[in-house]
Amino acid sequence: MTESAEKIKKQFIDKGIEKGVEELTPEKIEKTINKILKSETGARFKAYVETCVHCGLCSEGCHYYLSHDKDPAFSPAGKVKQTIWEIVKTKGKVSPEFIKQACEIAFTECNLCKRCAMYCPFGIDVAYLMLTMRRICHMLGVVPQYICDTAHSHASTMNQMWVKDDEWIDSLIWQEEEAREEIPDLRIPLEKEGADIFYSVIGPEPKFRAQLIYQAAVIMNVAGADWTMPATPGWDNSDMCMFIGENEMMGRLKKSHFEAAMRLKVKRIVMGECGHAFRSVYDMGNRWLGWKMPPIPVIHALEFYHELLTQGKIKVAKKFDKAVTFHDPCNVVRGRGLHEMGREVTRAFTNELIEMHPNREQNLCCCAGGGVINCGPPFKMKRIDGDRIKAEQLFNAKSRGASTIIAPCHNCHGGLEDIVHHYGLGMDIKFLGDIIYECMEKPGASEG
Amino acid sequence: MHDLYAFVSGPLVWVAFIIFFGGSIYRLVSMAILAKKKDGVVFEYFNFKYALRSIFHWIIPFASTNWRLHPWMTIVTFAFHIGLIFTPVFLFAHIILIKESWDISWWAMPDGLADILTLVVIASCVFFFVRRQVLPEVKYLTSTSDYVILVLVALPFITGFWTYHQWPESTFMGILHILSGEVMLAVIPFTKLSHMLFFPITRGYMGSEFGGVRQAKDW
Amino acid sequence: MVDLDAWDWEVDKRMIADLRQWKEQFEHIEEPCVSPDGEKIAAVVQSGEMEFSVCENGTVWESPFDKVWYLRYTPDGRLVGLVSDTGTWTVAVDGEAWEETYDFVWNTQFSEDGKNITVAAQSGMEYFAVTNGTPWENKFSFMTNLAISRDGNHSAASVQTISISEGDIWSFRKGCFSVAVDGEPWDTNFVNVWEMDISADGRHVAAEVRTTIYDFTIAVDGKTWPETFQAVWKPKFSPVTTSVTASVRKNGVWVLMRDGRQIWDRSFVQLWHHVYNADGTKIAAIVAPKYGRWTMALDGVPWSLTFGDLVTDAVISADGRRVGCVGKENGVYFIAVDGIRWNDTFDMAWKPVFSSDSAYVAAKVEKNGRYFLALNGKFLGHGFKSLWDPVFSPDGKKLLVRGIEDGPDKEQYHRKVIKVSDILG
Amino acid sequence: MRKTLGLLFLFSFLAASLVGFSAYCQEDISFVGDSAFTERMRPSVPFLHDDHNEMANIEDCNECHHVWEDGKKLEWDSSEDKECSECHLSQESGDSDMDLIKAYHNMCKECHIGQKAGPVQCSECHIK
Repeated sequence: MTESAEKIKKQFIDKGIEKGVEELTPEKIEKTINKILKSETGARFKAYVETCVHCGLCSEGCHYYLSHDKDPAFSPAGKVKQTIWEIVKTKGKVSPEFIKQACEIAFTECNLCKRCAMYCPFGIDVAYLMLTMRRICHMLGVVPQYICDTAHSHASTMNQMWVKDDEWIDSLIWQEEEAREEIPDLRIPLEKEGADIFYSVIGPEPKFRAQLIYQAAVIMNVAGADWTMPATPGWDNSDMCMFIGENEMMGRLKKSHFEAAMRLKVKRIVMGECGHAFRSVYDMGNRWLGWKMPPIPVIHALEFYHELLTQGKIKVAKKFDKAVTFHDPCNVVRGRGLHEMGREVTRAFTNELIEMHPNREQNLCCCAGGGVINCGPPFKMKRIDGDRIKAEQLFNAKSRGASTIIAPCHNCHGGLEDIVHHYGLGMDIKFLGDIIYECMEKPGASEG
Repeated sequence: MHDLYAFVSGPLVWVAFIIFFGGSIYRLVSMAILAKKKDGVVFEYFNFKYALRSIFHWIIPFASTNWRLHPWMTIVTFAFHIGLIFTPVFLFAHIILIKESWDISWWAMPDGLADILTLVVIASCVFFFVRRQVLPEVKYLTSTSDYVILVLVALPFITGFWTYHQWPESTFMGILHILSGEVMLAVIPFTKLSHMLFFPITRGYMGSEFGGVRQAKDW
Repeated sequence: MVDLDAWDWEVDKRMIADLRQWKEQFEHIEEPCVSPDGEKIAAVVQSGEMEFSVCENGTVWESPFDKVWYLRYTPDGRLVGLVSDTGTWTVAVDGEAWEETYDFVWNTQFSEDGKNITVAAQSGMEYFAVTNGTPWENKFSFMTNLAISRDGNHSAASVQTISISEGDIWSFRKGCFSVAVDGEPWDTNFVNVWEMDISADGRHVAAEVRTTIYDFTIAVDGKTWPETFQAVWKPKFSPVTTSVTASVRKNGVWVLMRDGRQIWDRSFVQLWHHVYNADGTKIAAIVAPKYGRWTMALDGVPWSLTFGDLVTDAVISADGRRVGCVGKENGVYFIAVDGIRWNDTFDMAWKPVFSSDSAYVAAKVEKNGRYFLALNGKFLGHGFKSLWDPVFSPDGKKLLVRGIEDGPDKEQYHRKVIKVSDILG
Repeated sequence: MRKTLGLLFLFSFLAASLVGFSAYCQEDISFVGDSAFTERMRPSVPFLHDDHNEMANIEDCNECHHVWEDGKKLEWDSSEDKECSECHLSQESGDSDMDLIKAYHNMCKECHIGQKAGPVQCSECHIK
């Protein structure tokens, strides 16, 4: 019954995992696992492992399971069985080969999207268990190469993309210049102490998607927001360390981010359309540091756009002319309930919103989040194969007229692009900010 | 036979109840202590309003998406759990035994209803058994202990039904009924049956995180 | 240190500039900054099409630039901006650009007396620090966490000493980073090097490092403490000796250590930003005695007053007797001193300032978009459009107030010296 | 697979047993009865008074037909002229049906267990 799963697994080779496994010995594995289980896991882990009655009801919650013709090895509990149950049962006496498999499962067969927590009658948090497995893999030095490199970038530069301190500032100055062509008095205020808003983004924005910083600057300026961005590390809210179980570094990153905002004496942090970063600042990193909730309110772009729209700070100049569908990212919908706000803004700026099904909290994952897309090219096809169901869901929306997907999350964006391309769906993918930028009134803009 | 009856219906009942209640309290308290020590977040974010909101959506048939996705499983599992809890608690024969021992009693259901519920429980066990055999995603997760648990749960109902209807060897079945009931009660805190104790906590915690922090639904 | 006695401490109020005029004069003006002594106010202004300059007390710098940013006053009152012309960058001091130019400069830092100016710089994709126009001899492929000594004669930073190609996670783990002090890297390489501190005499450097991806510790002049930890925060030198203190995470909780030995007898859920008093005999720190509750601890003893949202801006008086901070609870800010929360709530509060004899404590606070002064728990009702941190006179009896007052037709920056006793009555 | 087969067998055996047998009857019996029992939840209990007493070696009527006063059983008094429910379901005592049943059960079962003789389980007395 696991044949199909086995077959898929053998296709992928990751040097980070392979080389890491080479250096393992059964003794090291046993010692590390027991150390983690003893010192870092507690009641939640125990209750989740012991309470599961093996009913299989979580299965339908998982897009990997649905996409692999209901292969039980891809069900949430099925993945826990192949990882956590086994190490608990054997008290850590597992082989390096087992760790290799477990690593691949935990890192590339679960997006930590927590949809299954809404399918398990007991609310067992499989994402937590998978993260625990990832933590063990990290402590064993067995981590997929690409995401591991990203974590190293975080550790060295406090951002995800090895962006150096000057490159960050330079790209902001450059975007400010560019945007001044359109809106002459536009500013990207750097290091403005006492501003209302600290705007933070993820590493890939200055590196690959500078246009998003440009758009955000335009929206901020049009809305008359009192905002700033830091000229120091701490500007990046993203966090791959969280996803490899490198909690110590997650804490350092979030400290750097929050302290940059605290140093600038802002009232709140507004962040771009990123999902995992929101999770990191909202209920993961802050907790590791001892902050029960973020010390400074963190407003995700969806909520911010909604605020600007309802307060009349941005106005609709024209409606987006294509029918759109709205993809609910796990980390800001299941993670923060922003689905209605996102829809209200979408409806305001578009003529037609065609719902995909399921939607809102029930939406199917993009298969890119949870660090999976960050595991890089070796696992690209695994992501695409693992989300055939998403292609079907999108195709269904397309068949009812939707031609543009609004995906207000970077990872969703990347994941959906691959899916749309591979399955030949022929749909556009946009950030909500793209649509707002395109369709809003820009009073100060120069003609052209 | 008299000594055996006296033993299983006397001291063993005490033993079973002490293990059940003591074990349950032990499991809950030790889990709470462990949580206090190593999972402080559970207490920090537990929120009764949202915990109950979530629990209600899961203890009402078809109130959660997943219950609606699996109508047969939903019907059976609710019928099963209702039968499993209501039958022994409101069975006249049990109540009169308690009345005889401790002079307390409560409402008893008609025997006919108890008969039906018993059959429902037994049939549900058969359903679960077949489900474990037939559905790949369940079979994949199933271990021997899951079948043992199923037998442990079914046995008191089968033997109870048997002795009530006075089929052959009903005296022996009567003893077996008492014994199997006691075994089942006693193992609840220490086996997968402990999901009875932890359901409100795990579901409630997830409900609290979803409702209180994430401001989203979890059903 | 800057000689505060030299400042004008006569009690009076003087208008230094009317920003309304500036706004008429220039297309665009950025948020102003003021000199420590309050005598000058300056802002980046747009002086023409894609042309920027700086206006100080109404006078514009002689030559404009393509871009000016990060305009700041040195402690001794010189005006420093990062400027670019024809694609190169440098530092301009009072309108005079350094002769040397770079591909980029940032992270301006001043010595305590303001004499030395250090920036991080990049040229030809090589990184180094520059002090008063003199760059480090050695350049690095990567540099961050620039720190300078109190006298500004020494600078240090985390640098990459071994280049690795992207994705080479194995070389990374062997250690490719170190600390460069005045451009000279330590002999030892580490997996990572983060924030650092330079001793008062400028001769020693302590840094947060990790020796493997799992082991964190403090390295002083390249030598690590004997023990490694689950995490560490920025080390600090005593202001008078060469001993180093840092908070470290051990067994899931944080403790304070000096030279590798625990000094406070209790642990905390969090412990960071420890501060020394002037003679180094007292240490205060921001701590979380339990999850989600924040406060200050003096010599290891936390206040009973705690805040739920955050505690920031830890400050200890020079004599070490008094401790203050900014705290936030349920979304509103407070000033707290010696374990007592001031009555008023604020939308924002700045780091409290102690007088030299620690008898008085003042702070800038914000309420409903206006800025105010608060002194010894008393909230002064006069609101400003902008306000800078209050400064006590050396004898602690007077307070320098630097603020912009506005009305329907004015926006004036005033320098005002007031008697503390007049406010407190 | 073997385990599963075994379990399957056990289940089918139990299921077959449920339907395979029927109750049996006895002839010439009289029953324990009390006019207070109007609705019967269980079949009446067959009871041959003289045979029982002979077998159980009971000579004193008040061994069963007791009279209690002030918490003490009266040694020389007996109550064979009364129905059990006259005391055990009297207005003053406020007893319920349950208490009457309890009285019967305790009377029979305590003795039987003590003597290690006679029926004790539900199905042994309430024969269908």
